[in-house]
Amino acid sequence: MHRFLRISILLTGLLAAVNIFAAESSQLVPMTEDSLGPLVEQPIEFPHDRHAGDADKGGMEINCMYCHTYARRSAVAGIPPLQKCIGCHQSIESVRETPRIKKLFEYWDAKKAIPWKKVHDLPDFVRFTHQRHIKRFNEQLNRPIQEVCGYCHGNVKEMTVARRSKALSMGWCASCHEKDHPVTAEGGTPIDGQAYWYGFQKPESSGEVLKAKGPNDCWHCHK
Amino acid sequence: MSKRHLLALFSNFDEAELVVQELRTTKIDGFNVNDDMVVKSAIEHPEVEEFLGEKPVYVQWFTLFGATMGGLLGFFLISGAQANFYAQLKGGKPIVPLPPNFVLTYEMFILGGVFITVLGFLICAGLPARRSPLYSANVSEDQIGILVKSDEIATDKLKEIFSKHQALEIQEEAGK
Amino acid sequence: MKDIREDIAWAKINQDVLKSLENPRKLYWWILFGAIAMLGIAVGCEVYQYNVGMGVANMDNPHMWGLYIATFIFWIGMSHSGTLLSAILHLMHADWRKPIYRFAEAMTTFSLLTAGLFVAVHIGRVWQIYYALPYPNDRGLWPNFQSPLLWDAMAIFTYLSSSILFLYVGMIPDLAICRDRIHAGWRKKLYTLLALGWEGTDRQWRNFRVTYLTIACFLIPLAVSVHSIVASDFGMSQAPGWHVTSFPPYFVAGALYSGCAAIITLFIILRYVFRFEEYMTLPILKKIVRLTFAIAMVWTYLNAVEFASVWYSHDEASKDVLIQKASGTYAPFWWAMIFCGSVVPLVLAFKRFQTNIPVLFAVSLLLNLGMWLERWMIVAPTFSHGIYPWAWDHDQWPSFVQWGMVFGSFGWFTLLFMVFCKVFPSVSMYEVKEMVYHRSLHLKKGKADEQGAH
Amino acid sequence: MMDSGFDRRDFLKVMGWSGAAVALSGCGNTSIEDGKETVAPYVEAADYVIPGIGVYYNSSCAQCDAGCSINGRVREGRVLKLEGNPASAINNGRMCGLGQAGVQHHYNPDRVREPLLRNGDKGETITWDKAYELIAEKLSSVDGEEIAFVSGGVSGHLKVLLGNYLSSFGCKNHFVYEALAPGVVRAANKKSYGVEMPRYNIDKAKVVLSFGADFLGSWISPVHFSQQYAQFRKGTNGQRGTLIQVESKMTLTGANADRWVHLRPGTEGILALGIINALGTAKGDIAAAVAGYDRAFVSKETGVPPGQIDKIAALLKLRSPSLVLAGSAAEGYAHGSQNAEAINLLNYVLGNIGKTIEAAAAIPFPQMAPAKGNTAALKTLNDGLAAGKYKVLFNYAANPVFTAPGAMKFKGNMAKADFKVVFAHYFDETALQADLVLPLDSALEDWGTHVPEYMVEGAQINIQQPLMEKIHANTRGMGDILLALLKQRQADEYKNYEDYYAYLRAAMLQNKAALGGVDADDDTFWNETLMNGIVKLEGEATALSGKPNVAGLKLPTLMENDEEYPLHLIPSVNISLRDGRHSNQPWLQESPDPLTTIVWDSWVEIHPKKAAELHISEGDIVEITSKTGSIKTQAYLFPGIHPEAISIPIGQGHEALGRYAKGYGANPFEIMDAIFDEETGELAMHETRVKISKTGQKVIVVKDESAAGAKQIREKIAGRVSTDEVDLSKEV
Amino acid sequence: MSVSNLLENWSQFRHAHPVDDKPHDPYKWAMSIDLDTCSGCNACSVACYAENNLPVVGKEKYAHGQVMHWMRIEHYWDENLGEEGGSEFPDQGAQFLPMMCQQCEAAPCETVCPVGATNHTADGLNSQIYNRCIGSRYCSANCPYKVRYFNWYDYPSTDDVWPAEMTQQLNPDVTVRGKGVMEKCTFCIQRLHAAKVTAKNEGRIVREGEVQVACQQACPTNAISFGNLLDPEARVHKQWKAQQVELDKDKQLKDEKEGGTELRGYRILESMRPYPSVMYLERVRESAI
Repeated sequence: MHRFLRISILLTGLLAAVNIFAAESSQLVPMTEDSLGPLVEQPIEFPHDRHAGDADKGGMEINCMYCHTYARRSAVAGIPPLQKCIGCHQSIESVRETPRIKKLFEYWDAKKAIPWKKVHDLPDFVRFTHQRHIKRFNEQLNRPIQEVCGYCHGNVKEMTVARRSKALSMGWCASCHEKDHPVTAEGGTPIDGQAYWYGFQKPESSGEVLKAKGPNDCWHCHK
Repeated sequence: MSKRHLLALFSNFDEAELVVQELRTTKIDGFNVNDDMVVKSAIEHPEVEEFLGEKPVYVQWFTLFGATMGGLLGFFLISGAQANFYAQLKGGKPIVPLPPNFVLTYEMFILGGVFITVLGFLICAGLPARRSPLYSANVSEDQIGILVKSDEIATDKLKEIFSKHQALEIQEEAGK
Repeated sequence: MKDIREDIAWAKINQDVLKSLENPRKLYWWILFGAIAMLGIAVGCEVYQYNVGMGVANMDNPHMWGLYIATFIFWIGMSHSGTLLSAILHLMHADWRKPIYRFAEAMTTFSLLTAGLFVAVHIGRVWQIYYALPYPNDRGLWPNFQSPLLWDAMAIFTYLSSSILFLYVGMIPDLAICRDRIHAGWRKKLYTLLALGWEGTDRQWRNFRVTYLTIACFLIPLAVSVHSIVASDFGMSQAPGWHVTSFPPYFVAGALYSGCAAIITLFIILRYVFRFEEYMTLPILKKIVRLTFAIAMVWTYLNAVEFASVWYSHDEASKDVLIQKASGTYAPFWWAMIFCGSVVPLVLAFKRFQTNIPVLFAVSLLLNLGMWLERWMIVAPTFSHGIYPWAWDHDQWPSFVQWGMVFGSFGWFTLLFMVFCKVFPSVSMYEVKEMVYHRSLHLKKGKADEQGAH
Repeated sequence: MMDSGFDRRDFLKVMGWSGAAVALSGCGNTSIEDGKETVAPYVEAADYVIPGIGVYYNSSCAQCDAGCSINGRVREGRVLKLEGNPASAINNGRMCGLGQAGVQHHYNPDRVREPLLRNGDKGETITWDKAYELIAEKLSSVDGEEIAFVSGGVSGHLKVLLGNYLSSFGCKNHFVYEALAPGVVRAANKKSYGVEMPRYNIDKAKVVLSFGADFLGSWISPVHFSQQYAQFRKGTNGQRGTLIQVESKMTLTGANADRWVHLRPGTEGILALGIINALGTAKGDIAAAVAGYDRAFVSKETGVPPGQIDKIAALLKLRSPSLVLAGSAAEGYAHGSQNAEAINLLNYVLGNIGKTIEAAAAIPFPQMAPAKGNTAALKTLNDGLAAGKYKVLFNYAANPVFTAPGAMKFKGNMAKADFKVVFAHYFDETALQADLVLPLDSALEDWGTHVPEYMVEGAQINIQQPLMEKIHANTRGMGDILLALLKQRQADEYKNYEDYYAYLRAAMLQNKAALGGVDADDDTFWNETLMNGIVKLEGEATALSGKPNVAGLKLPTLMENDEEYPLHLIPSVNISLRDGRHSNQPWLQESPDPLTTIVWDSWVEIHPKKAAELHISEGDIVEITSKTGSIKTQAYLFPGIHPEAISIPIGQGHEALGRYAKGYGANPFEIMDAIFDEETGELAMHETRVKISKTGQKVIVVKDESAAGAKQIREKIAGRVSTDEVDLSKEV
Repeated sequence: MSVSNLLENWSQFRHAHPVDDKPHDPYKWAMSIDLDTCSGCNACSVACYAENNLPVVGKEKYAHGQVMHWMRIEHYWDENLGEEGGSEFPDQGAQFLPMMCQQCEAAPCETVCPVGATNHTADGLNSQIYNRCIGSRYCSANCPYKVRYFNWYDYPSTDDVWPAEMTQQLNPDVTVRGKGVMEKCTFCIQRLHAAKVTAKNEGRIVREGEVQVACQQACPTNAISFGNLLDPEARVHKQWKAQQVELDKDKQLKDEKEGGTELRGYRILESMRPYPSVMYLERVRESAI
């Protein structure tokens, strides 16, 4: 008799657990969060850390969007035209003779484009706009640009050649879209008359700040 | 004090029944008829139960429990899943439409019921089981086996009773 | 004439049945070979279709569904009468079912497995089919629980797993017998494993009885729900000819119908192949035949009801579809269905045919054909003559790929079924013993009363 | 927008922006990838070129001669889609399917890529310089009269260059050949109105009576007329315009008419006079001229019931102004000019001239005005070739071997010229006969200026500019070729034009003032011109002459029935394939013919009644035989055709051209008799008589139309109301 | 958590569409097509091919009914043409009807998709997510208009569908569909998306005229108008209003009026209650001739 009791209790626990787990699983985020993607062989081993890194670490603290200038204007962030690299480097004699820069000038003299390898390559059916994310977090929420880029690209300023450091999987994206982000923050560009209305999840204003989730409609990110 | 097992085989139920009656009536010390006797047969035989007397069966409780849990699990899993972040309207129907969910709940109800019933069966029937110390393949053919467990002192008495009723065969073994 | 001889010795029962595991007649191997060959064709077709695309099946817009779905329903339906015999008749204490329910139950299981295949075959991107499973994933996505297709999946899964359990639980005592009788080899290991150390103790029997009964109780509503859900795949849609209220009962009846027909076929085959003449006796066959006849009439009635209600209603579209069926491209098949489904079974009403094996064999095949046609006639005409006239298309014809796949599915089913019968006792020994025992008891009692009277 | 210091061609370079470029099969790369695809950024980027964002350039459409101005969407240096240029009065940002398919002409896999010189029956690749030398050499050995230059309609600076080139060796044999040009109507208009191409104001008319003018489909400037038509339907203050179409084979326009009147082929003129008669408003010589054309007679001749004639007359009287159009169906006969003039006369009688028919402005630079394509040219050319007059033959933007009536035996005659140069986009039938094939740039790679024949408001010059860099390194623009050829002869005159672009720019800047850039500096003017894509000009006003003379207006009464060839052959113009030069553009092949929804094939339209007589049913392969020859194609029972006529669409039946055209359908030109309009010498395309017979084969006609046979069944799908049931004035 | 989410927003999760109170906000994309000006010239259809990377299937597959035109031009003759009592000739011309996905508010296709690859978006569109589709084809089976097209073959890898040169023309904003997925008219979602992004950046909503769909832009007779039904400035809004066609009705009030109405707006198969987002304006024919 006791056996039945024990077993039954055990079963209850088990099923209950399964139930909760299953019902909650939409919250699951991928395990690969913050695990570095493979190291990609680039034609020129571009040192992000020298350019964008902090001064105390010997970096130049160049704004991400100085080179990836399209990010705030277009869906794609863009790789800077060779022109841009040369623009600075022809006047920087100190490193003129280093192998990487030599290579750079070879391309320039040949007027040949550098065949960079894509590091963050989303599937073809995904529609991701850098522009909106920059606007939303850098301009509206007034977050520093390196942080904003970092949301998806990780801490690039400490890498040489960039490596993928976020999962970039659907669940991963959703895990952020699901959060309630404040719509405008102190010092950010205020937005007015813009309806944030995704599905029926109206922006909920907790106290002062108006908060809204990211888009949840399939067609928003899938083309 | 060590126990001994005896298995007696009989050709038909009437014999077996008499034996059981006798074991019931005669007082043998070192042998408890309710705990120490098992009847083995090739078919499911109502009379066996009659002469062994009613014993409780708990399987249906498992069934009840399984079915309810299954149903609940079904409904909440489905409704919960429908109410996820991507919740989208479909065909003008509510996002958590009850009729379809009930259909699925119904299926889950049965699924849970069946699974847990079988589980219950295994538990209640003590399956899977190790082979008992004494077993004869004839039991699965056409003979009735009566397996008793007793102190040594009781064995002779038991044997006597068995043989009195033309037991076809009596196996004996020293159980540890 | 008796369903079975009361004086068969239990030992003989064991022997006879166990013999079927050892040496069936030659025909068995021919059947097996044929089945594999047929399956081969289907595999070829599937590989082709997988690589090139669904187009090779020659479906189009509007013919989005073809023989795959039709055959899918056919196999689902087939499964139902297994449950009828094993569960319903069990509750009815109709003990003549005992020698034959085992293979019927097996038929249920395997036809469900066959039906399952067609889902995969039909899907355009079978490599993504797991999207349809409700499992926790990092996308946080779930299938659409509103879709009748998903209800289908759920119902069929439940039905399949329950049937397997039912089949297995009911087989445990027999497995024990096999374990005890067979002395070496992989079979020994297998049976020992599956018998779970069954020894037929009173406690085991007691729980066994209750369990078996309970599952039987669950299976009956389940079986009904399964095919009414399949019916709702169509009933829930807006398409003319599908959106019919009488579909669920119609489907269930059809299911039992085709199932019983199939049972007759298999009964006859097994009886011969495994030399079960003593157990699968003609009187039992007779009972099934009568059952089949009854169901055939029910089906005919529901058929008539469906047509009548469509005809009487103001739903012009459905009416057109009906007219199309009877007069359009599909007319020959439609009339063939009526003939096989409603006329042929009348043969079964005649006593002299009820035990005439060759006739029954032929008839049962015809009935099955009829039921397959029925499913096809439900699916196809609605597509070719739907609501929107611009999309009408009366002469799209399934390609050899579709036909090959349908053909092969029978091979697949036969293969599974035949292997099962060779590995497991396809006649339930312990239950035949019970049957024999009870009947002999009954007989004795009868005799005793007579003497008492003198 | 652009600074001239920056070489324009540079940013047209295709940028290997794999990220934004489409990856084939969206379900291919289904997971996040690292370091698989490459990104090749610009070496130098103009700051308005942003990856992922389209840049739009104006240019002009070269798919037909209507002269629509287009606006091309360019992404990462690839032109993706063409839209209409809203600034253009001709198409107001609209576009037809044919124009849309321009990109498929540009990206077509079957384009000629290298200059080829005939060697036996093979062509061997040669360099351009070699090709030029060859031409120079050949020309040196013959004199001007022995050279013939065939071209389609040309205008703008290209025409100027061409003219200069031909005159440079004193050649006067420039044959401007367009298979489907409204030659007869031009002549008739000249006679009746004093101008060849007046401006038709369909939108101002309350009633349009069109004699086989398919102005919604393929007539003169369909996109423009379609817009006028829309306006005409909306009407002014709820008074909706009424369209009556009179023809023997229903055209797209006919299908949109309020009343489609079918008449016996060729009797359009008679009906027109009949209507004048019925109007009874005509006076003097006109009245006299139409006196004989009473109801009974006309109705007997045309097969139009008298009641119908009265109704039409009544409506024309009731609602004014109206507009009467003479279209290709009316002009396609030996007495085509007569038909057209009769119809124009009706316009005069109704007093439409000056209201719905106005004088169009002419382009102030006559040398740039379009050289109007016609079919009369073909006759002279063919005779010349047959007589062996021409030693050297140039061919550009025309495909006479495909479009010349079979009776002319053009292919054979062409062979008589001993050196044939063809400037080609595709290996079409004519190019295959050539000794030298020179590959051309597509319209989206080339520079140019165009002057439309049909001027809508004022006059305009369309600018054509490259939307992307060449796909094939070794093709050249016609302008560049002519320039190069001219340099052979008059090196110093053209030495300071590095290429056609330079020439064009210089030429435009030269009359900057006249082109409306009086005090703009060169660069701004040039850049703005390019940005606009059009140069709008006042244009020189032309005047309509007053009263047409009716003397000499004689219409043959019913042509006697030909016993052997009882049926009229009506070669119909398919809205998207036109004269067949575009048949290799798959979108056009797959876009169904509006009336039959047949794709990828030819068909012969037969009236069900006639078909029943001949026991022909849909899908029968029938043989159509004329005096000239016979072709086979599938039958389609079509209610919109006169039982005495059958109709086969033009444009299919290519033996060459490319993978999407070769071997599809049959070419009605093959069986066309060489009968010409008595007055203008234009080819009378509708004159051919044929007989039709079953071959016994049968096919399933490939069409979009379903088993329901284009009928609405049960449900209301395409609704229709008559004018008295609606109140359009309420509408937006 | 979703179970709590379920309980919190129960009322919202139970809310149905479109007959319920809650309107789309701020967008409801809709269309209206004037059949009186539509000349059936096919320009819209070709424009659609160009914009949405539609494969050209070729003669053989067309014959098998496997054509992929998202927008097809249907033409209809008079009911009694060529029949007893009817005319032998189409005296009143033909009737043309551009038919594409009607973006139903209560779309029959949505509920039946087993994987939820087609949904109703917040903008009132009927989305089709190619990479979620497993190709059960139930949606098409249940579509009353039969405007969903299935990739029977893998067109990207089929000969002569997109030869190397032609791949350069493909629109990068639109996925090229592989074999086994369902597709249909999207109301040029890529254009809508671009327009919305621009608008959002400026903190406003898309204005009338800012976005055109490919068919509308091409249409030579301007028969197609498209826009935001909720925007009072929008032509489409005005037309729907003027025609008294309401989105969430399965039978328009005006049609119940005595002696009919003088308006010509209607929606196809309205009575089946899919609540289509496309309004057609009946073709008009002169009664005086």
